[in-house]
Amino acid sequence: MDSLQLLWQTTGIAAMSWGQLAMIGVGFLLLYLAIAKKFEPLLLVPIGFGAVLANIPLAGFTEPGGLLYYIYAAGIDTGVFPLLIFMGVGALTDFGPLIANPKMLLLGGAAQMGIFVTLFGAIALNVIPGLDFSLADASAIAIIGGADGPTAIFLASRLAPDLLGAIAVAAYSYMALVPIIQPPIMRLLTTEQERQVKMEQLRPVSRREKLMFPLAVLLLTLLLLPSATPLVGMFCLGNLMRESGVVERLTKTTQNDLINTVTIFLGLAVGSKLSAEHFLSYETLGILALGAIAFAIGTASGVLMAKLMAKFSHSPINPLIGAAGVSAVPMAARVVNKVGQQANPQNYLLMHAMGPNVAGVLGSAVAAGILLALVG
Amino acid sequence: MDSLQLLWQTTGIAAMSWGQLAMIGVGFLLLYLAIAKKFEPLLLVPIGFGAVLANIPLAGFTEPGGLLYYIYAAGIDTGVFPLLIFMGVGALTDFGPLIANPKMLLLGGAAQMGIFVTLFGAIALNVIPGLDFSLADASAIAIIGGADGPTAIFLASRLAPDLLGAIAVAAYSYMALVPIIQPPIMRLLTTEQERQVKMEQLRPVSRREKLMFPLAVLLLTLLLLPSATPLVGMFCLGNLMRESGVVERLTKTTQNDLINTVTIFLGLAVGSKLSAEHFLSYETLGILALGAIAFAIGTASGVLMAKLMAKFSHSPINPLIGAAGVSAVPMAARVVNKVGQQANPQNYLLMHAMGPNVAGVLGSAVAAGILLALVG
Amino acid sequence: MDSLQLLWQTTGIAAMSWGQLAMIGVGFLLLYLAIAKKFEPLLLVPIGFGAVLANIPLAGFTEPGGLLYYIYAAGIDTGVFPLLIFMGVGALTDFGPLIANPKMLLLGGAAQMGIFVTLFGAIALNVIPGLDFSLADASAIAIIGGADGPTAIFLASRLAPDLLGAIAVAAYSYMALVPIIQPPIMRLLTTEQERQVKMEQLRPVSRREKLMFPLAVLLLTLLLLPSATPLVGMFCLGNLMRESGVVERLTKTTQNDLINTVTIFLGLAVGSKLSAEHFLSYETLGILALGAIAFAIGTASGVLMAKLMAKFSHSPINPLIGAAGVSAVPMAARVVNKVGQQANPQNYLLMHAMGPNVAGVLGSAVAAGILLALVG
Amino acid sequence: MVSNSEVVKVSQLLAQAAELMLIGMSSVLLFLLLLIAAMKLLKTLFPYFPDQPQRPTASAIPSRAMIAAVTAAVHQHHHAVTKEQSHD
Amino acid sequence: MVSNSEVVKVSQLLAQAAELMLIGMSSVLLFLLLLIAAMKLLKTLFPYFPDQPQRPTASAIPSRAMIAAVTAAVHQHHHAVTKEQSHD
Amino acid sequence: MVSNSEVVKVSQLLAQAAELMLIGMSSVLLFLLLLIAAMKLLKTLFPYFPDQPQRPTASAIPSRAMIAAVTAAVHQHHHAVTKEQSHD
Ligand code: NA
Ligand code: NA
Ligand code: NA
Repeated sequence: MDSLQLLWQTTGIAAMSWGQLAMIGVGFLLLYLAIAKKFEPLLLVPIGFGAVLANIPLAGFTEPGGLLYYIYAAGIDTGVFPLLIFMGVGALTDFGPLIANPKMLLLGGAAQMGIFVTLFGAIALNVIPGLDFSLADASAIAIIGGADGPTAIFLASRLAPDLLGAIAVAAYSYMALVPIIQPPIMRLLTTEQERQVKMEQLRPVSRREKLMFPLAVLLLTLLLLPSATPLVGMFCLGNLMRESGVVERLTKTTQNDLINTVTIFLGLAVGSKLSAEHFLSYETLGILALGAIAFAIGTASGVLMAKLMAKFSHSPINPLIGAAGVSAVPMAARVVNKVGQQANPQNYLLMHAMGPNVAGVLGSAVAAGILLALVG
Repeated sequence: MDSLQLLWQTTGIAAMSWGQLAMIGVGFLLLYLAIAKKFEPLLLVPIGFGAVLANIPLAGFTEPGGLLYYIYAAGIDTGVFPLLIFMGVGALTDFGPLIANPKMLLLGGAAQMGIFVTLFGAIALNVIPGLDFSLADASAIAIIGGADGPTAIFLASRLAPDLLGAIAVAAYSYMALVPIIQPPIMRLLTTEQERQVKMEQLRPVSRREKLMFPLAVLLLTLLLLPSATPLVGMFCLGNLMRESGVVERLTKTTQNDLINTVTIFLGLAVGSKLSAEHFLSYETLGILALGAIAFAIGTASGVLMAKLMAKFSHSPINPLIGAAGVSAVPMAARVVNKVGQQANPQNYLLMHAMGPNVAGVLGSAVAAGILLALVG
Repeated sequence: MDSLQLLWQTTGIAAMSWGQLAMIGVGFLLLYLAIAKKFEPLLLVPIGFGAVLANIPLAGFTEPGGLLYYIYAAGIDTGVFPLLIFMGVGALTDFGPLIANPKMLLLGGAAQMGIFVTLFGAIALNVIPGLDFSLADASAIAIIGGADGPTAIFLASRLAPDLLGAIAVAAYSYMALVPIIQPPIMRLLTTEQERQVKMEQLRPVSRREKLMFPLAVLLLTLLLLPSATPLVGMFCLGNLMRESGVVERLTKTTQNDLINTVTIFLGLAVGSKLSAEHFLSYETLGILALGAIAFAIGTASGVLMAKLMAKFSHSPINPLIGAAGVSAVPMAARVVNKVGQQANPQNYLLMHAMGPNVAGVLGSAVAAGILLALVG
Repeated sequence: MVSNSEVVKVSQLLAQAAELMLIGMSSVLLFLLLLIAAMKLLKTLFPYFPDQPQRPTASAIPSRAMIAAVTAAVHQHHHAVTKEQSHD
Repeated sequence: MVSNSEVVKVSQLLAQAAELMLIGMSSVLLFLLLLIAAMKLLKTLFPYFPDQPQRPTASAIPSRAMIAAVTAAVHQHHHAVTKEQSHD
Repeated sequence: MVSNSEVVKVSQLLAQAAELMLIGMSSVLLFLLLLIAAMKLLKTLFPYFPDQPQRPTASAIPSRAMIAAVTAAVHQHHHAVTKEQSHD
């Protein structure tokens, strides 16, 4: 009988707390969104699954000796996983459209306004009883507005590890929701006529320029903002391997099996931070609200900057492409293309939006470096 | 002359003990079986090679600073390697035949009888002087009857690390010997007529069912047997990635380079436990004997359960398929097919045997969870 | 204003030392050589990039918490990375040409003379004030003459970690410079007539011989020189997987994604040792000078040994192939072929030079084992 | 010779092992029976329709790699077009 | 109720956040403006020539894999030749 | 100036280095001579039979490197041929 009782005590039903049950529900919800709704499935499948595993009572996934404990310690505590993802993304990114039209960098910069306004907003939320965000917390939350998963995870692991789960989930969720969040804002801030603007074909870019670009970015970053070099540097390494053309073996592995492997582990480790104690709190609600605001402001800032640039540019600029400056590659660029075609079915903005889109990745990595330098 | 003498002292001939020599012989034997006899070569090549390396005097492979020491510490001590293998196996497994005929799960359950009888037998062996197996040791030994390598390694690393080498070698060796061990037992327990029984074609399975299956297994496991969720959970993650169809990049890496890399390291680490002091003992003989018994009882239980089910089933059941319930995927299912065709050349049992075969993987992972909960 | 000042203090311009600036320049120089001059790009791209990252002030890449710190600790301190590379190289190596003509091993042995003469030379350099190489330092430097990157990195990580950066850079640089360093020496030591010698077609090699070869090498090494078994053993494992033909999944991963991933990390970790304090010293100049001497002596010894063998051989031997004995696979063999064709356009020496070439890899791994046994 | 205390110890262990055997085997079978029930439910909830569309899968993954490839393709096309035009 | 000291603390934090916002946003834009300048320079230094040769890349990497493959290919050729000769 | 004690130290080191050189080089050569003997043995034990079935392995190993190299080689050959033909 002893064993029978012991056996009952070792069931999940007997040992589960309400909080764990709720978080397992959140995990399954993320899996549903990833699989049925195709919300950023590459990340949300492992994150959702990790959330389920982390909240199983008695299984010890997140305690020393447990799988998720080791993965988190090896890859997130150290910051290694997001940096390797960044290297992979660098190897997958074609900077051609941005090099052809460097002004697009300003759109990728303007859209980072979402980050800094949100930082202010997070501190302001402290007037609500129960919320008590430090400057470090606020910075980590604000980076959601960068619309870039690895950047958000890297900064959160450095500044606010306890909030990492909520921040990563918010970042990837809103990235998946870009087709829903952005179009109303884009339409509100532009006229039908502006949305119909066709842009001039991009100039061809020489192989040498593409090769020099990551080196120039690296050089500028190390001279001006060394705290951004982990993210920006690894991104540049991936891109340099790609454009150098002399290490194709390495580039192929970086673009495929290396980034895939790390993505699975990164997702599981992020999911492991979705424990009841850290996630089921008012802070999470605050983070979700602030994240939505950050995306909205980033989108608006990008569009407004594009309108401003259109005023002073001698070649036509469709202000919609400013929305792609938030990053969320390549979703935001696709949304720009779609909204553009709704105004003018002959208007192909995809390539023009890729410039601000990859500029947004650089912009938020630079913003993360500034936050690390000033707050970290 | 000092250097010459030093040089002589640093040769393997001068420094080698008889035990090391014997274990290097065991390592070469495993390599021979793997390469010439094609006994589970994916595991036995690295295990055999690891055994050779681990027993080289003065090379320090298994001491701090040595390669095998680090691989073992990183992957087996932590339990990470067998769990990653399980994820990969999940991504490679098609549960279709099992979902089409869920009763087959009972065959995968019955065949686990081999595990529990062997547990009893291991304790009974303690009457022999020189053998002194604890309940934890006995449980780790018994899991050999699960006929699943990663499950055996995971449980042994948790319950009896000193016996891990012998247990893993026994598990993989008997899995390779399935075509020799099983047929006589299968023929003994069935009539020619029974072996000739043709089974009805399996019903088609919807994509949704395949997608829901790993989620249902995960849910049931976390509710009832959380201690089995490391193994079962990672298996379900691999299978969910496969069946979700939204993360093919990740699935492909999981099925190929990730599982291949981990297989090499897992094998080397297991081989590193084949040191003279741990392997050359009466306990190893006991483990080998018990392992053979476990396989035989598991096979017999599966066949007998299939005969019982055939009595009560309205669709015909060929009792041979019960033998596939031990797991040893896909060897046991192939053996079933072959023995079936010897009785009736028109009889294709392979797909019908795949159901109990993958059920056996689940069954032994569940059994491992129970042993961890009650003994661990 | 505080923040502004803080911001300025956090720029790289404000914080950079002259040494760091110089080393960043060295990093960019290595990138230039790798990309524009195709000097061993697979290694020099990550090494050069790692050198740049390691010398960025305030970025902390090589301090606890930094990416390069973790990569170095995980892969070089432990010796794991060079050993995995060796496994991959083993899986990529075809020993057929060597097995067909075993005498070629002597050329791979003679070329190691460069190592041992350089060891003596490094100690002799101690008469120069400011240089103070221990026997361990001298041994690590001398291995540059082995013309094999992973061997040099492995030995340096064991005997002289502080010199690792300079040693690895020297090794890979001279390997890339083989087409410039070797031909003059080869022409100096041979007559036009000797260079025109055509060699007999190699005998066919059975599959079994190829399979037995790595096992024989392993056995001989563990009996005679166990301290060489980490390098030689992993090389043999890779080659055994390749030739066994029963683990093609594993071989393919070893030859591709595993070696590629490790190459990136190995390069970055080596680059992280190119810090101003360790690299900008007279010792580095000494190392570079000694490395060049080692290559030259190794080449000369190989050619002279080939001339000696030609005297006593009944089948004709072109002494040029001795130069391939330094290893530097496959560059040295190609150089032999090219110099041979300059003397006689109908002379195809590539296959004949592959024998000494792979023998050189074994030879330097054996030499490294001897140095580890006697000095380590 | 086996001492008395050892006999006691072994028989205690054997009793535990017997209990483990019973409970373990029953638990495995119980678990699998519940899983069978769950699978019957799944079959009812997600029936098979012969004409169900094949997995759309791959095309649905909006990966950066794909956009990169598309970008490159568009570029090349673009260049090709440019060149052709310059022939006129 | 929010205490006085907390109001002070929050307003101090708000001031810091405002400063961060200003400095941060300016730094991002400044950085990107400098990058634009750098890119204009790059364009001048490395202009695009319509007929520039396509990347030679892959074929130029002298990897061990390739030599191994070539070795194998030569061997096979060699065997084929040997066999053909033996037919005569 | 180099002190006396240092001269002694360096000459001791040089003696050790000389010894290392001798022993090391002899050991390498000895090892390789033994390996040559082992290989002669292998050749006797596992002779090559002209009609032995071609490696099921190698030819069956569709390594990416090999296929890539062969593809490249074929391509180059093909281009060369095409060019030559275009001269006619
Ligand atoms: Na961004
Ligand atoms: Na089983
Ligand atoms: Na060498």
